[in-house]
Amino acid sequence: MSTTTDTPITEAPVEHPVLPMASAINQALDIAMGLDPKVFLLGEDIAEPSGGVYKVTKGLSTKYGTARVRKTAISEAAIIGAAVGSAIAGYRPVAEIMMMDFLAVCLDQVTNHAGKIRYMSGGQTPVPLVIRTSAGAGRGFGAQHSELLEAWMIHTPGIKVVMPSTPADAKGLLLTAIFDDDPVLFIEQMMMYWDVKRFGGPVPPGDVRIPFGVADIKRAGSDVTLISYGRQVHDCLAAAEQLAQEGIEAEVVDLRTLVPCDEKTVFASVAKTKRAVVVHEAVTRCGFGAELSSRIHEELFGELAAPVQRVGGANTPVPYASNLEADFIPQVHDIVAAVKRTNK
Amino acid sequence: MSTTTDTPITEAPVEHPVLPMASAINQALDIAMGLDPKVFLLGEDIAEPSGGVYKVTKGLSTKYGTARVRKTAISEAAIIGAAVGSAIAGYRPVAEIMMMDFLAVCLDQVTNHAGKIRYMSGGQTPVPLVIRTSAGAGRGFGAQHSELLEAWMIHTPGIKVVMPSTPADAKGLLLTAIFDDDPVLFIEQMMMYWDVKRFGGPVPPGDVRIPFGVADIKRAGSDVTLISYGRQVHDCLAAAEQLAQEGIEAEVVDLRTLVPCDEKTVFASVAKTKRAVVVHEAVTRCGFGAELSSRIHEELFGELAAPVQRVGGANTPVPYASNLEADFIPQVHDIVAAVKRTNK
Amino acid sequence: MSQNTTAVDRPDAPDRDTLLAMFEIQSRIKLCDERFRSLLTSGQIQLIYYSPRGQECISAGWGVHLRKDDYVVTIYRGLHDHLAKGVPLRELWAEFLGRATGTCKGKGGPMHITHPESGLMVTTGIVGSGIPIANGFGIAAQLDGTDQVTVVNFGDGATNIGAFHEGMNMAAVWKLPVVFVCQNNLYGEHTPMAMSTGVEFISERAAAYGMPGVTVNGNDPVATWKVMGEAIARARAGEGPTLVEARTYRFYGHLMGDAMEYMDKEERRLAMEADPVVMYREWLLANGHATEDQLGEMEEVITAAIDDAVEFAVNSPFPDESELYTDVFADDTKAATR
Amino acid sequence: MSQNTTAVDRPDAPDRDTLLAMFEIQSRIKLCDERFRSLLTSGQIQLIYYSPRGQECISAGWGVHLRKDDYVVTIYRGLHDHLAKGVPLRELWAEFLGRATGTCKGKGGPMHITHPESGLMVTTGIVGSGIPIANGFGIAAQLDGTDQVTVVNFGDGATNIGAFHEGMNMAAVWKLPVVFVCQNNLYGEHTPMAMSTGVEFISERAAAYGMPGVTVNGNDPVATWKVMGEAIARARAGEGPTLVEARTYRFYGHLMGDAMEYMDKEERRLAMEADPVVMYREWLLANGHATEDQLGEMEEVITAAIDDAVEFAVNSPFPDESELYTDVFADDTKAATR
Ligand SMILES: Cc1ncc(C[n+]2csc(CCOP(=O)(O)OP(=O)(O)O)c2C)c(N)n1
Ligand SMILES: Cc1ncc(C[n+]2csc(CCOP(=O)(O)OP(=O)(O)O)c2C)c(N)n1
Ligand SMILES: [Mg+2]
Ligand SMILES: [Mg+2]
Repeated sequence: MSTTTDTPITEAPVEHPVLPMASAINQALDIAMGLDPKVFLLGEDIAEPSGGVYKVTKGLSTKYGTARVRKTAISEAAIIGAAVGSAIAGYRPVAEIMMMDFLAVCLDQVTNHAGKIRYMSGGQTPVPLVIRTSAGAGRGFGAQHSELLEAWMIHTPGIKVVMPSTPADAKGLLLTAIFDDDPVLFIEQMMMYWDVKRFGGPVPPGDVRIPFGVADIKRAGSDVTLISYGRQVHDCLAAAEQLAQEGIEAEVVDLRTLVPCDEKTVFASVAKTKRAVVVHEAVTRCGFGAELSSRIHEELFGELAAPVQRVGGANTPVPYASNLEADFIPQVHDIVAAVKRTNK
Repeated sequence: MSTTTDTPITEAPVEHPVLPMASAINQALDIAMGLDPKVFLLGEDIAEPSGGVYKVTKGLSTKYGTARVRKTAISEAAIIGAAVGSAIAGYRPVAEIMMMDFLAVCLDQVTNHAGKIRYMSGGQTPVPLVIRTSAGAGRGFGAQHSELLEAWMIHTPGIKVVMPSTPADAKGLLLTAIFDDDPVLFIEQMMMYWDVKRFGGPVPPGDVRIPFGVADIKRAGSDVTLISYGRQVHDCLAAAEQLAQEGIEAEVVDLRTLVPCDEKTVFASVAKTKRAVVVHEAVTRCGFGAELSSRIHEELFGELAAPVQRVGGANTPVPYASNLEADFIPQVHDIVAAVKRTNK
Repeated sequence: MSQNTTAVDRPDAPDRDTLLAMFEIQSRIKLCDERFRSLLTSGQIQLIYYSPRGQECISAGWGVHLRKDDYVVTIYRGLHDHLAKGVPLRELWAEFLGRATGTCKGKGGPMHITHPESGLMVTTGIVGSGIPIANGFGIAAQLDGTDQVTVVNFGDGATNIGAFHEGMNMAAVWKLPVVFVCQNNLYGEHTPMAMSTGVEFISERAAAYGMPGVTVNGNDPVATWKVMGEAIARARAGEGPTLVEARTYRFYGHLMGDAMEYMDKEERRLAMEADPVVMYREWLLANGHATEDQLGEMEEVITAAIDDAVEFAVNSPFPDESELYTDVFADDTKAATR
Repeated sequence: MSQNTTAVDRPDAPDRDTLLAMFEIQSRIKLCDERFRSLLTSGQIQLIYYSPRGQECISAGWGVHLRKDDYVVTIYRGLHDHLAKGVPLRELWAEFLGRATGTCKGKGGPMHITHPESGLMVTTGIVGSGIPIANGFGIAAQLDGTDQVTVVNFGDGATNIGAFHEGMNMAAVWKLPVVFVCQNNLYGEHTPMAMSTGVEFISERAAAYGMPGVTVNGNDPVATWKVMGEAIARARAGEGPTLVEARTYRFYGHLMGDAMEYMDKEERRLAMEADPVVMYREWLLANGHATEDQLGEMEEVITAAIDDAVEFAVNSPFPDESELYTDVFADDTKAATR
């Protein structure tokens, strides 16, 4: 299914090789580095022989050398700072912050510098960098290695935020991110990296880019709109299948980029279905779901059959115990229940 | 005017001395240190002879000694880390982060540690610290010294967030914050520190505390509810006066504490007025206004005469030029205009 | 303690009780680690596991000097430190397995073991962040006027992050009773220290704060015991902090399942051949500090305690679902719902 | 250059042109600063102003060594560095006054002066944060294979924050062509260095990264010129970074309006008595490196240029209201509205 604004992935012919998301990301990095000598990578453990703790950068330091695939000390502020300076000097650095929770040790470079320097310089010094970071609960990593913090970044002016749900989207959006002239935070949910069975997908070869600000309707439906991004899009699709059995046809809108956000597509879908459920893994309170919910009510007041429902993580740190962790993460049944609430 | 849950300030007899907010905060710190030897302060430049860059801690190092009023290096992560450790060890540290933008250099200690340690330890190690920070635009400080970031903290589990609008509230809430057993972020808008004419108010003497989670209705009205906190409460009151001339009676709800948030009072007021405008200085996108707007729509769907309006800072860094900075900050006329939108 | 010295006695060695106490801690760590790895390998338990194997002598070295009321702060690779500070096996195992009976009711997990009763105050998963927190415990002791000491453990990689710098400087300026123990196992995740660090010896960094710094062979229990003793004594006497760099090796890479392709095979073989716990055991016997029976019995007692702890943990219930929402705040602040 | 040496010539002094070039920069800074302070005092302009008065010789010391295509990064107290790198007076003044004609269209302000044309790349208001950013310019030069050098300026207080540590270590490990200039004016805001810093000399901190570190009297133009020249030459030759600590003094406290009650009056009196610009001027004359007429004319030219710049700035329009929403993103990403 596709939006009116067609995007490569949604037209991907089936014969494209099915890859795990990690390989698709690796492809995008490889292609970008091949295309433009100004693209370089820096981060912890990203070089060979290991090729990154999740092997996402496998092979790249061998192919492009360690001057362009720079393994750093555990110094996140120095990593982002170096990315900021080199970006201003004309490079397109792709910095890796191993886990999103670690943004907290280098946030000053992200928000006070990467995000503000173009503005503060009156447009003289763009900062075309990408920060790749892996995130998400569900792996028993506990409270300090499981957070999704996109809301912090969406609230911060000057930073674009991307969160793909499929390998093809990850590749196409990362290529766009690298060649975009603004700082981009690119969020990768760890659980999707290598799980081809659940999260693998066909990936078109070559330099195929997906524009920012174009949501993708991953499933069409007329009764309720499920708005999500990243891994939770798959849960929305699963919920949609369940609901279909009860005769409720859900439309699943995958935002793909949160800043910029394709509100046009969201409003069009909700105007049609009159019901909306926003789904993300991040903590619910003050999460991006709150912004989306407000925007929908602002735009479609009076046209809705029910208030916008938010399904998100609990307003708690991520617990360690497997049963509690599972409870923290919004599940398919939570989405189904939320849809039911819109049909009361 | 007062909520059903009466609070000291709203009953403050007029004869109480009128003080600037900075003095009220200084009083609270003085009283807390006098009451409990476990209370101590740490931060940059907070000791005599200067008593802090804004003189808020004036006199305290002389009265209580430099062991309890500890002037630190420019090391925000070390400041908050020391507060976390000493809080776990049974102290009630009050750390000062000179300006809220600097939270970005020590956020890991705030979110990953102060906010999560009680939870991660299964309740064994409470972290009763207070982080005082000054914030806000309007002083020509530019993009890196003007931000309000309460939304980051509200989205972060485990941290209470307080933002007073009057000297009496500041004193009463800071006393509560210091003796609260959880980490509290206490936000002080710099513009209110010493401006007695615009922001001064009567302050009851002694150990008068104001409970968290109790909003204060600073003005009663029946036609529209203005929900705000901090300095913008004064703008809401000014807007209410203007609206009154046109026969529109606005009720002004001062939340005072954002986590916990007195939703009961908010919902009761909006259920009555059918119209709500949320006002804060922070950037609008993904600000606390989004959370409040969603909650109101979730609770009062079908009862509202208009969608909740959000009035906040522009989704941009804070510009330097005085005219642009003034445009960045939501002004009284923006509030009035938003109210008009709810009356269309 | 290098191979050829096991036969030779050490004039600088502590009394027998201390020697045996150190062996007890080392064996507890070694046997616990072996049990974790075997249960993980056999798939009987599943968790992200950072083996401390090879670093036993460091924790034992400070462990025997500390009082119950002294404070310890450590990191995700913390099992050895937890045990050296006396965290009970049952609660420790239960926490590693995320059970309601764990030190933290199963809510923290291995990366966040906390047991104030034993003085194990904070275990953090953020590299370097325990260092500024340790200063807080030092400030508390200083204000309380007690002679409690705080030992904070971290790796070589952690000395390249800002928190290390800020924390060291603050401790030095305020002469805090904190001992900074850098367990230098030569790698930070997949990166050899030399590729990430501007100095050869971490102890050289102490001078940047006017703090004494010393490097010791962390695989030599006696030398480590001595250096830790001096640093802890300084702190206790109010003479200020010390940076101790204890050189050691990670036998099993960064975490369980690590392919270790980035580690030098020969380097690793030699390190494991010189297993500090095994060699210390030999040394104790060779120099008549203990008999085979004594040590064997010690090991049996520990093994039995581990059997009991595993049994206890495996049979413990998972936390009640309501626990998701508790302990976010002290009071019932209704902020912790969905 | 201490009082009693002004009469004595210096064998280590550079050629006359360089000596005069340094004086030109120093005077430009001194006269600009005096103009800012007088207009502020008389209330003709209003802004938050961090006077660099007293620190002129440091910027002049590296200024004469740098090429236009070299990079400079500095801080809120940056006027002296901006001028030393050649940021034009008109645009600089206009930016300080928040006008549309300023270097940053009035959107950045004094704390964020940026003028890539002159190589003034970043001015930050966050203590220490320019240091890691400077490394990025060094990496760019390294990858480009040019011999461009980056000079990053910061204060003594900045050496206690994490960014300093991380940035220094990265520069050392990668041998980046960056010169780290610590302008040590003995105070961080209201706090004397000794109360916040574990070392007596900031240059001692370089050893923690295996980086050369040197302390120089930043009020001695010749000595500073020499040390800066050596550090910049090292960087240009690809031999790696250097930490230069230039000792100086803040004549007017932290910012305009500072009561300076925390500063020693006598210390300040002596420092101002030994005004490095005034003394350098005397020295130039006393040793026949320049005539009164030469220097006087230089000063007149600068004064005229400042008159012109003030005139230009004061009469420039404020930015158009639409500017609030521009430059947030490169494209028209509709994210920058309310
Ligand atoms: C701030 C931060 N950055 C990165 C990580 C990911 N990480 C976890 S352990 C580790 C290596 C730490 O090495 P070292 O300090 O030497 O300790 P060791 O694991 O060798 O005991 C890294 C990079 C982290 N947990 N925190
Ligand atoms: C991270 C951070 N913390 C605190 C401040 C507030 N502040 C501004 S300047 C300053 C003092 C800096 O002293 P120093 O580095 O010596 O530079 P100087 O002002 O003396 O030139 C402080 C604390 C800041 N801007 N950034
Ligand atoms: Mg290590
Ligand atoms: Mg200074």
